[in-house]
Amino acid sequence: MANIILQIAGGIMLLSLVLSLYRFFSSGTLVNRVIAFDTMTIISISLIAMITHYSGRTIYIDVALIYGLLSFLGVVVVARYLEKSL
Amino acid sequence: METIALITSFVLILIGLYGILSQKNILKMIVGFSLFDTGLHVLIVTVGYIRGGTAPILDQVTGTSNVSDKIVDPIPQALVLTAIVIGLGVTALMLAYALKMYQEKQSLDIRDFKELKW
Amino acid sequence: METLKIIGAIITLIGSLFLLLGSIGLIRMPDVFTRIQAGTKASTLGTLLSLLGLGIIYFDMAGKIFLLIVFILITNPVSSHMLARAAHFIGVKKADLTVVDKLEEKGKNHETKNSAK
Amino acid sequence: MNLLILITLSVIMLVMAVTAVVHKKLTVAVLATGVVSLMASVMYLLMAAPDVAMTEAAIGSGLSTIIFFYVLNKIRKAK
Repeated sequence: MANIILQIAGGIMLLSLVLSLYRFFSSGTLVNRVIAFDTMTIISISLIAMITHYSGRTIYIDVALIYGLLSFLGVVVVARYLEKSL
Repeated sequence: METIALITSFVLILIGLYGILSQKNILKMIVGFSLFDTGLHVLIVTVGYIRGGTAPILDQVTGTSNVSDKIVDPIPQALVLTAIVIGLGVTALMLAYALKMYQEKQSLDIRDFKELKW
Repeated sequence: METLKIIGAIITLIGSLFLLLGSIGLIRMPDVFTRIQAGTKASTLGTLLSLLGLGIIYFDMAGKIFLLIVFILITNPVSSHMLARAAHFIGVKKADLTVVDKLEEKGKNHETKNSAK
Repeated sequence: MNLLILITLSVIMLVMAVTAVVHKKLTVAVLATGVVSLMASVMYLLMAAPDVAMTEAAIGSGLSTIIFFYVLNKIRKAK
């Protein structure tokens, strides 16, 4: 029972990953694409946590730990680049 | 499962090669090189994958007896781990050269640099 | 034990529904600032809920998951704040429905300081 | 389930790689390369290589994007 619910949750996460890809290609300014990139990083952190459950190794959560610590750097650099103060 | 990853990595390598060969802008060529690098890393990791194996880190799941039946091959992973870091160094070196070339001629087009032709 | 697992799975399902809401908001919202709000706030809540559900299922990961929740709560609003600030300063067009812009009213002082530098 | 995740990641990776090569703007190409690295990191995790996934997440998606935007900023200043 719990496994089936968790698989449905993983499917919904994949669907939202694909839906946020739509914003990358429509409406051309750079800020919109950076928003899509930011949302995709956040979604993939929880996708990594779900892969931890599917493969049954609890050590995979360390990857999500590293990613949650470092993923905001890219977005901050793009924001400073847009603000012309890098 | 390995087949899909192999096809993906091969197409990625081809896209990167097309980007290196067809673009005129130097920075776009470096982007193509970066894609080529990523595809090559995925290819090497996929070659080391064994169906049904888990990560080669010992804990309660793998146990300590007959470990080699349960884990994947750790050698390609160690090779790729080195290759990623070296790839970052190569990319940074290429970007530094591109910056120097831009300061020399005020242009990023590869057709403006004719001194190296013979 | 089984009921605890089902409770954790349902919390994870609610979290993934919030992630789906976040990306639907990313498509439907009219301008940049509302898109930043939808894409960051809903996604942060969704990630926190799904990690919390996994922490209920696996008790031995609970320490690492607590650390991960703290990291996400610190880093994620920082990035979206920087992005919204940059989008405001480069003059991204706002939607017609915008009623108040406090940074615009307060921003004369800041802009003169920026241009003097 | 792992197969479904792998197929979705592959499709996103290939679409982003084509975008990175074909698109005219440099900033969009660099961002698309970052997305390719991000998807490759999750794919390494499916291929049972968490150490490689950690390194790729830190270097490929974080540091590489930072270096590219640093150089783009330098070129924009020199113009």
